[in-house]
Amino acid sequence: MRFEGTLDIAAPRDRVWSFLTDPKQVTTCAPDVQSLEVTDPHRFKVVVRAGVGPIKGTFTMNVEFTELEEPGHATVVARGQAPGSAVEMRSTMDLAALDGTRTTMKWASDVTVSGMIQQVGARLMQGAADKITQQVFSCIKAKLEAPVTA
Amino acid sequence: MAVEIGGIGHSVKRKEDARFIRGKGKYVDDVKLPGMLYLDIARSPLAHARIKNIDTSKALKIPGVVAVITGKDLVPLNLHWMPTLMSDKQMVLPTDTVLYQAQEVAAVVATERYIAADGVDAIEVDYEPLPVVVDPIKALQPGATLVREDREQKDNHIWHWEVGDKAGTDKAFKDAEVVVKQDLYIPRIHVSSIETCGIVASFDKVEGKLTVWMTTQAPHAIRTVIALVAGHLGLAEHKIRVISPDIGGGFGGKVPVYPGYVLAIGASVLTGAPVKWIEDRAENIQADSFARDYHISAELAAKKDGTMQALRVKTIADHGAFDAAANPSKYPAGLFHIITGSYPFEKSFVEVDGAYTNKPPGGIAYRCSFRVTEAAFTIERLVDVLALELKRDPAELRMQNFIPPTAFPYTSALGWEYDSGDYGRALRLAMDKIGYAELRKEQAAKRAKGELMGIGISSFTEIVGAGPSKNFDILGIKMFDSAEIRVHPTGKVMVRIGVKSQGQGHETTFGQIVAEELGIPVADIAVEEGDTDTAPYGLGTYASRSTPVAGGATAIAARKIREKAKLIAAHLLEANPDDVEWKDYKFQVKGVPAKSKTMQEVAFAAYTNHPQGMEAGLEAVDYYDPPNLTFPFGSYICVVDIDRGTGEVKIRRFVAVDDCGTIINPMIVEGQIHGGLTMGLAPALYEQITYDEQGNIQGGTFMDYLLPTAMETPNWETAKTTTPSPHHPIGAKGVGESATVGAPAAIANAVVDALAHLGVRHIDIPITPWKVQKILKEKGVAE
Amino acid sequence: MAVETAPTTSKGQRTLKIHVTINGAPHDVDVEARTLLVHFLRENLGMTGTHIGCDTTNCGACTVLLNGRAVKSCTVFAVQADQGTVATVEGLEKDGKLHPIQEGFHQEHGLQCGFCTPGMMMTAVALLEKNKQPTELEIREAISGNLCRCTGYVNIVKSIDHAARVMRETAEGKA
Amino acid sequence: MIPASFEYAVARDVAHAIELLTSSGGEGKVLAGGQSLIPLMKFRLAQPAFLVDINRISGLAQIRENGDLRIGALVREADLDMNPIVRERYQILVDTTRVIADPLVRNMATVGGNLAHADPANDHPATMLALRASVVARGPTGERLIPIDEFFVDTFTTVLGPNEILTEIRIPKPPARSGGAYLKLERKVGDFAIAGVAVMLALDEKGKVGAVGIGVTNAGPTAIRARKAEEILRGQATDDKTIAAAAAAAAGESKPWSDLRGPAEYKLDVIRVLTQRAIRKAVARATGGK
Repeated sequence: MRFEGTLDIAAPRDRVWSFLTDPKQVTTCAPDVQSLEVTDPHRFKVVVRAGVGPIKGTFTMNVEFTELEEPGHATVVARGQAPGSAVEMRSTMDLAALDGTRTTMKWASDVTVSGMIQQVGARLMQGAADKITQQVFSCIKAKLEAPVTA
Repeated sequence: MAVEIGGIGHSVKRKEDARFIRGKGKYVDDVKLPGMLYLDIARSPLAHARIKNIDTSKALKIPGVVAVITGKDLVPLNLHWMPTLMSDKQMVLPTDTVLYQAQEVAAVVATERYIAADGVDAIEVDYEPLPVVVDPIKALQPGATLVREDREQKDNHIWHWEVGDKAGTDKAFKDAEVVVKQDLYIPRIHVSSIETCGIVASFDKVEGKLTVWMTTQAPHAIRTVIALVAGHLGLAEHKIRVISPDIGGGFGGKVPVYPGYVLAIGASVLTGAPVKWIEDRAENIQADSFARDYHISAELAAKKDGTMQALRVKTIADHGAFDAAANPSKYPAGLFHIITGSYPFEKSFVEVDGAYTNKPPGGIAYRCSFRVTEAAFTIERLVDVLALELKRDPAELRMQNFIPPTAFPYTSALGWEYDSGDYGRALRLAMDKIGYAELRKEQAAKRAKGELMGIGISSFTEIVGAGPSKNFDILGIKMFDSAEIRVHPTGKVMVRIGVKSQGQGHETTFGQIVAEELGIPVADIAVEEGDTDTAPYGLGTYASRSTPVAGGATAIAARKIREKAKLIAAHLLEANPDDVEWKDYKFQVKGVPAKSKTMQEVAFAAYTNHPQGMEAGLEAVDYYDPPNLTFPFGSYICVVDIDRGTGEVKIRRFVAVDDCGTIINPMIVEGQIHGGLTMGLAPALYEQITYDEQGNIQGGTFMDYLLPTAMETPNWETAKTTTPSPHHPIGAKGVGESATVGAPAAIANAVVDALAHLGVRHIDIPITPWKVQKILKEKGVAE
Repeated sequence: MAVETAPTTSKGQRTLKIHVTINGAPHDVDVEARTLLVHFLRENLGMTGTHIGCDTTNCGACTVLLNGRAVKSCTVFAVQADQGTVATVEGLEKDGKLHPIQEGFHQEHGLQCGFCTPGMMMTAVALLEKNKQPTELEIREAISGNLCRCTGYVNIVKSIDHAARVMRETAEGKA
Repeated sequence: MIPASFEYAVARDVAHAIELLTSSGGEGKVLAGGQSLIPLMKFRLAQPAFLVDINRISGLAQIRENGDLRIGALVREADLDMNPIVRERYQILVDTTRVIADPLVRNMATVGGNLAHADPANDHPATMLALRASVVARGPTGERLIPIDEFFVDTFTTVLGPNEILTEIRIPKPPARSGGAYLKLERKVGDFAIAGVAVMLALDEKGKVGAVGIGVTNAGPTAIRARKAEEILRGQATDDKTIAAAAAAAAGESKPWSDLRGPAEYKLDVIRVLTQRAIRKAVARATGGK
């Protein structure tokens, strides 16, 4: 499954970049995070719960930033498993500064689900993955556009 | 008298029913031993991947989890690979790479079934995905993803096998007046017996004895395999006991050795506790041996008058990641060369290439004798294609070409010696029973109104009863089978045989063979099988071989007893043995019926009053090496109606005429045919397993793997002709699989026939409503 | 079915005691809430006549009567049977006399491997409770949630018809 | 296949159930018939921490007429099928319940569960859309009546809150000269629909269509209402041309996807064909036929 989109974020590019490439910050927008372990600046392990209705899986994801070209381009590979299933998500993000306060983010994500979820829940996956992806990106936008409270 | 005996030809009610109707059958999951542990298996969600790490720590922390076994744990024991029946090898657990989805990755042993399942869930495996190849045709192309890195040969080609006269066949095609060609794909399917596979392994450390209850169709062969594979661990064949308890259906799926069996045995040896492993349905469908998956290209050469002359077939066989087929060793494509079917082709040439893919290993039969369904489906479909080409009635074209009854024994172009047959008689009977001529008239009338009905014929010839030792062995063990009969002093009998029923009713039918031969009522005969500590060595029940092989052994062992009994009878009758004859189930002095002795009287004497110089007792053993295979046949006719709106195919009638030679128990034979027909219907219209490009199985549970229910299954109509096998001791041929072999072509031919006037020549099975509806739309006749 | 005695796990606790009458005999057993009725019968009580065939509520090998209704016991938690009654294949024979459905399956060769048979018979028993004279189609519909791989259903239909006939004759004889 | 562990409580009554759900902090899940939920739990695709068993709540398994037809959420499919009122006056419900899963599942499965599970492949949603039903939901703040059009949000998602319970389904009394039918095509008995179509309509004295409802199963993330098809029928005589146009519209409004139940294109044709046949059957019933 491939998902892609473009997002206009009312925040400077540096801020967007640091948010997206910081495991601690970016995972605040992942669905229902159970735990986060940062291995090194480029790698982290996050446990999330995601799904639709009663169908909800706990996914243990190993995430790696495979390309980091500050401040404009990043590639992330997330691989993980849920009971009887495996998930792989390869995402790219390209940031362009519109001006000093606004950033355009182009993103694309290839998601592969294998195993039990694919076999039994294939008819739900497209919709669920689409919905979760939308939630993640609207959360990113919302958080970056929120007034800095610190 | 004969009715009381319940010998051959009587519909004796089944003895085994008594326990099954009370819920007292003993299947493997019913075995519960003190201190028993449960094994469950973590499986790969990916079809091809490198295993970077397996983290078992969370699983081991769960209270009740006793052990977690990974491939690395098996390396020091040299148990991480095991041999297949086809001179290939198969992973028990991977050490670094998984090759198909649902492959075993680790095993959890726990005190309870539920805890073992929790343990499986808690295992974390870090996989690195690798490219996947699921299409055998792509797999054989240069540069394809390599499935088996462990082999020296660095491509996905397993073997090439060919039979027949290539040059002669090519010439016949060059000279032919008419050639028809058809590509057919016979998809991957799964036997899906209602009981899945399982084992209870119990190793007694003090005695060094391993006892195994296992869902196996071939307990003796399994014992030998265990001894050969695990001999280095101290398991010797005299200290291995394999018990096949009641089996809830086999159909070929319970012939191979699966990794779960090895893991359970290994876990019991390591822990000293009994270990049970019962797979669930998803594991059963997704990881156990599949059937079929043949990509076939077939050509038939004929004269304009319809005389069939030559047959040329090229096939690619998808075996998944390991060639774990269950075939006789000499025949990597099984008995596929029965493909000349019921017709006297002068020339034929068949070649098959095996390919590896990232799919589960196999393949086994699906209620058929080693690729015979693939063969029968191909030839019976191809004959219809020829009929369409020549605008001939398919029944008439078959009648014109059948091997005539006078030609038997008949040697086929591919070298089989058919024992006996009368194909025309079977087809005529089927046509009469279904009212063929009337149906053709009805069809014409319906066509005129735009309605779609079709009539399909399949006149198949099967090849079963493997097999003669000169050609047939599995891992070198010749494919004989055995019987041991003991007549007790009071005239009651114990029969032990080397085969194993999975529902075929051996306890009844083998008793009937002995009853017929010894004149002892079937009620007084106990039949035992499936326990290697007591039963004589045999190769097991599959490929319709029980009656042809073990049935032969049983009849001959009984005759050995009768020979000795005759001497005792003569002694009791104070007559010369030459003056004593076996008549009306008794020994009589020739011409003096009043002077007679029953087998019961003789049996008592065998222990109390046997002639001086003769050994006491009355028992015999026979290991029967059949002189030839048997060739059951039949003609099936199917009538279908097609819904022009939805494309649904509705089977209106189905008449099956079978000829399996001498019938031991007509009730059981009819039941076998009903079941076989339903397993012929299933792949024709419903069942298949496919894979997406990532190697995800599609159809891996009963939600999507569509076994027909009572609503899809028509009310089968059966009839028979009887053409005994001349070489079999009682003339029987075997029947368990005929209908599965013959039915798919009749159904497919009926659907194609319904659409033939629109120019349709072939539809691959399963014939789903959307395949049909697509054609209706293309031809402009959809509602 | 008194609600007051119905089981509830306390926080963090996963087992509870249930009271179930099976084939007329009462049982009080501690079970995990997640224990499926079929495992409760087979593992906790050792009643192995009820089988498991598919895990996905398709095959009906696990069919039992729960409070008189035929259900797939792999898709019911044992706790749901608390205070209720369960009938299994083991209870069909009474005082050494087979139930007509058992006779029917034997006489009409309605079974081969025997694995689907207990579930098939329990479904049939429930059908014949409601419908004394089912047609062939009604029988086929009634058993459409029970899969058989051996018989092709023809003789199962005959077996159920046989039992229906015997039960009608017995009822008429008594009347 | 073994479900993961969970805590379990039996609800005494609806208020108790709501209280239990509320106390669980969103981790609670209602167990009704369980015929969809338990299989998901066995696959461990659903792992609710807490199950609230509502099966013992009395009063939720009744079928009664009170102007409209009121079906308690815990009415089992098999009981709906056997109910004399339903058999007499609501043939479309009999059509529907008889093709849900298989007879054994129908002995446990509930009508409320079939709706609340919000699986677009379930059969009652389309029928209830055609019948213009409403559902009654009760939560901590009381009871509300939800028109069926507003009930389904997405696959497996309804407007019910995490501590709200569906208690009843209300179906308007069918007017004179009305009839309905549900047709489902399945790969084999017991399967989810390749597609299903529910049609409910009333005819005026001249035989023209008055009120009409059409629902489609498995043709989108939720069951859908084929409004354009309804529009085409309304006020028209049920001639072949009108029926064909309505059926084509119903297919046009559907968004099925390709899967093991066939390609999307095929399903569109099936929806069209089933719509035609269901309209004809509904008309026949409205005019006194079967």
